[in-house]
Amino acid sequence: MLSIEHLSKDMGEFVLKDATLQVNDGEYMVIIGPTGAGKTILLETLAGIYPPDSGRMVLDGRDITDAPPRERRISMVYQDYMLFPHLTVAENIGFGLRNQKVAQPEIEQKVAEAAQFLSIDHLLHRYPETLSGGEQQRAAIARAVVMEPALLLLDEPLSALDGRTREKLRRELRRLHDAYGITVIHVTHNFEEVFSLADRVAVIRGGEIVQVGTPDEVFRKPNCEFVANFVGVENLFRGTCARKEGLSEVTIEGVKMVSTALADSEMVCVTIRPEEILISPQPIGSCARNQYSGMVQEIADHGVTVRVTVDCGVSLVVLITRQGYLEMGLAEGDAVFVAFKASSVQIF
Amino acid sequence: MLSIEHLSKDMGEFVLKDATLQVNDGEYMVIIGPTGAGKTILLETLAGIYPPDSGRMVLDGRDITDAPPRERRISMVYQDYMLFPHLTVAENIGFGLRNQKVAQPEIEQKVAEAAQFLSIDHLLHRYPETLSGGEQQRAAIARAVVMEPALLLLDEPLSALDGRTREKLRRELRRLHDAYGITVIHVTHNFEEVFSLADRVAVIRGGEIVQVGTPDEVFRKPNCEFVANFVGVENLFRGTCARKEGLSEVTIEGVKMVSTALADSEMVCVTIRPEEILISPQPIGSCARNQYSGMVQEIADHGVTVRVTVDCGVSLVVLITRQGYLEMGLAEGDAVFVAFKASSVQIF
Amino acid sequence: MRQPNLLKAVTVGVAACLTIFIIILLLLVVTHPSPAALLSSITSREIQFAVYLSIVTSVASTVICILIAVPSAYALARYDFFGKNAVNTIVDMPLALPPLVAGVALLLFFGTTPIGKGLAEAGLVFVFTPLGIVVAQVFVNFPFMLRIMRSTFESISPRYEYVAKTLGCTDVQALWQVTLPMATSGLIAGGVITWAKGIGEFGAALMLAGATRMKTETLPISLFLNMSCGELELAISAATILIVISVASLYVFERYGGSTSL
Amino acid sequence: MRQPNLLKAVTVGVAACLTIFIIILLLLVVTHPSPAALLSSITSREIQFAVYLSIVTSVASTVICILIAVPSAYALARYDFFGKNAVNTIVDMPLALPPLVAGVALLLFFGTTPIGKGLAEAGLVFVFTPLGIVVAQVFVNFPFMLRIMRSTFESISPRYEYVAKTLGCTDVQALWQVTLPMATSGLIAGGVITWAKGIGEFGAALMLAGATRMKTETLPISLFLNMSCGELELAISAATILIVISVASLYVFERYGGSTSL
Repeated sequence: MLSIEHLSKDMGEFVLKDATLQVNDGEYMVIIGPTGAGKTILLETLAGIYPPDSGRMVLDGRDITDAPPRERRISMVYQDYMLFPHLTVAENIGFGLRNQKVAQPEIEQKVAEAAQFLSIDHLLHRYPETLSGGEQQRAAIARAVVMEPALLLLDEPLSALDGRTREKLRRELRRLHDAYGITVIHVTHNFEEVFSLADRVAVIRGGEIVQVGTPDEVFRKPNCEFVANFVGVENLFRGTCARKEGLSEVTIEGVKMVSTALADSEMVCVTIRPEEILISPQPIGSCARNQYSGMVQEIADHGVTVRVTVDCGVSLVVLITRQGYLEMGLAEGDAVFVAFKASSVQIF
Repeated sequence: MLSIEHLSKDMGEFVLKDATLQVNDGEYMVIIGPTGAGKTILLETLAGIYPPDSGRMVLDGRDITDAPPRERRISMVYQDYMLFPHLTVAENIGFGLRNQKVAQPEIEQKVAEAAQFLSIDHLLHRYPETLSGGEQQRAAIARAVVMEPALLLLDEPLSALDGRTREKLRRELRRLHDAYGITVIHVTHNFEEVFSLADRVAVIRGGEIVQVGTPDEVFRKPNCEFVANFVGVENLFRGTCARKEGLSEVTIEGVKMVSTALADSEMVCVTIRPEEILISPQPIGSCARNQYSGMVQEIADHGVTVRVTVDCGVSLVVLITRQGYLEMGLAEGDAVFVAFKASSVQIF
Repeated sequence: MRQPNLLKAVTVGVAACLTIFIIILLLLVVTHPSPAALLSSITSREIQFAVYLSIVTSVASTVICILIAVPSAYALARYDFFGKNAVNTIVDMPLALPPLVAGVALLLFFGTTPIGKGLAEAGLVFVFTPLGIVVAQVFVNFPFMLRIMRSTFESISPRYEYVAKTLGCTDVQALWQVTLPMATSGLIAGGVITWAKGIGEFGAALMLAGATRMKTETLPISLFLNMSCGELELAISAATILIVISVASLYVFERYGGSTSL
Repeated sequence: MRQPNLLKAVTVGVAACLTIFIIILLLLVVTHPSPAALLSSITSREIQFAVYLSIVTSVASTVICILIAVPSAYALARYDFFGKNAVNTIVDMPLALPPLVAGVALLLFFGTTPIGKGLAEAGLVFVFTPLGIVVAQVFVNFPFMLRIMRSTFESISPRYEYVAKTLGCTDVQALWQVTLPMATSGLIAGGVITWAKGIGEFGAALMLAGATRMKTETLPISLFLNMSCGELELAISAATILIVISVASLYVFERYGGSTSL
């Protein structure tokens, strides 16, 4: 288990402020945040590249705060591979084992195994520059896992790859994690990687970790306006909140919404995820507690999905599939009905 | 109207091969293609930066093939703005008018109008480096449109911007086009820009224009395997085709599908867009001609949408909303039913 | 326990020793004569003449270097043409060529070829004249200007010019209105280093223009002549002036050209 | 009608003229003596000695430059430390300083200071000896090596070293196993240009080591001495050898260091 305790580091342009985080054994932790949020500096401090200004890091009960990188049992994979260009793929993968003075036959065997697992065994004698981006990243991952690290750090490992390669390698990472039960911290700004990989996700902003939880918790129940905005919550309103029958009733510009969430204060922020709102030209016969009639303001066609903005006192954005959209035959100016459950209304 | 006739240009790394395209007056043409497909070289040849190796360009009846750039009435906006750093925003926007020896008061008035339209009138006395990316791109667009060009070329104008700014500026482009009826060629690799902006879309590959049509035509009826793959068609199969009752019946690994499309040859490619396939744990009571039962192979959660892969003899990818997914409570290994219309099956 | 960074200590130590050694050397020269002796030497007719001749020749050679190097650098940065690689290598030649050899080559050119003799008959005498000093400085130093301007032009995207051309500029106007203003700091850095090198030029000038007191006596030649005949006060004051000029130009160069490469 | 590109014609024209002028100059020197005279000069004892002394001193100075410049360049490229900007500027100083002045400064250092006298008593005499030639070459030329290695190290992401350290390397091992092998072409380019400059060094060596026939007579000194006393054949053959060396080194430099900056 890794505990990061009140870790701070000021590098001028990038900072880490009092970051505290626990990663359990075998957990796949994804850290997500905007550019410049301090994601890379966190990983590099963990790897021991810079000494922290304050705070501690404890890995499997061992305080590694002042240990040099080579004694930490932490491996790192960068976005741009960082394969040593003067070494072959096999020499790259075996680099760490050679430093540990492992016997040559054992190195060869371990390299071959890792390469086979990542389907690059046919590339072992090539030099990195002759490989595609996806192949290079596989080699970099092999070089990291062959060390059998206690913790694997991935710094936007898929960001430099194109769509298809990225998806393939994402599956490989999942498979690698499942097969070896390796503990991973994976930094990204891509939401899809959160949903397909993360056991838990941490949101980082300006060097601070602002929320940690399962992907569902973080994306459905952001705990502050920054997270809500960052994870792309479209329907974000401010209103006043009152208790009513064990539920909360929020009033936003005269429109009342019922929520199962309970607020701490009277002034609250409210979000409803666009894909959790039902829309129909006919009144909706459903048990949803929040039902409104309104008018279609704007329709934005994104290909697979269609975003419909409905004015029902407040402007609600509703996300539907293109097929649903075509079936309903919606047009701007149409009268429509929208509905969503009390449990879909997040308050913070 | 712009006619590009059999335009070829070989620049070594990038080529243009016998490109032919017509853009009508006031049309918003989006050209889409993978990196290195020759998108930029096409625009730069149109702007007169390089002479073509062969072919002609005719703009509003005038053969501009050999005209120098300054006599073409074509303006250009690049991805990375290319604002002149030693000039203020106002001087940048007025740069072209000053070259045309327009009187200073008229320059000032036109610059002010363009800046106001693009909401950068408060930035006119600043230097480009002090502006955000979105503001810089607005200034670059203003600098181009203030020339009242017969044709406006946009080279991935939104690619360098972050999500929110990109969406805002996309709306601005739409508004600009609607307000001035300007003829636009917009090059991108982003599909959302196609759907939200394009009157027509052209797909370019290796310097060749492989398909032209409305976004719906191109995305629903790709005319070749490359376009199908490129626009991200997930369900792409090869099969043999036979005529039957005015419809086509395609056999793919033993599975038969009915299509309203008619094929030219016996060996065909077939696509079905994932969002046009219905999925349900119960048999689907619908008039869809193609109905199969199968088993859920894999579920990939992308946040807003969920991709379900169903094995029903062939592997079908089905795209549903997260809400629909949660309501159905699907899990890997479940038995399900899928259905899609004959008109959803594209043949080429 | 946090470990001291050995590699950093050693490498920074080497750099620091080097720096201190250079500072000591410069201070040694500057503080060698008494201030009074330095002042009287600097105000002597001979040193005054050397300063005057050095400034005139180096300014002239810098201007000529700019006029030659800017177009050449632009051609090398922007255009593809037959033999470009050869041109790129050969215009760097004077960098690797000892200045003395360059001077001998210029001497042969102006002294023995029909072109040189023609120029001399037309009144342009380069051998053993101040004109020769200018030519020697130009030939030895233009590669610095050219390399700096080439890398400056290469760092400016040609798309600025493309945009300027769609906005009504001819090729020349696009260069003049857009690229050159954007290249200002490269021009300043290149000009200053070329000028400083010109003032310090010795070997090539010695061969072509000779070392004649009060005729082709620039500051380095004066330093050489006075060292040879033991006039240490005069020699050191010439050296002091040269050090001041070098320090000042290097400061300007690092300021404007820190990012450009030589 | 397609218009001719005036700007391209003019700028490429200037570059081409410059190239042709340089080639003519080099050919003038090389073809000046008859092949027989050249051969007999080159095999003369004096030129043989000059070649031998030039090669020994320049190889020694290049090795010393590498030993000084590589750690300093690494410190400047990788670490932040107090006074880094000052160090960066001052180690470029010899670039702007006329070699003659550098030579005078070294002469004062080794001839008049306690350190210099101490070294002389210990048997390390630099004034008017071949050792002085080596020191003069090192002082004038290490900035080239340093600048090339600094820009080479800067072009190699420190993340390669970070990865190497997580894979079990110490700081020194990461430098030795990863960064230095990746810097090979910079090392070759820098070594070759430093060597070529060392062979051609004249001004600083003249001041510190003097021009003594058959004692401190390197090729440039030989060229100078023989030009002074009218031995044109010997002078030109020294120049010819220097040209051959320059052309060869420039070729190697452009090959390996085309992308690195001086």
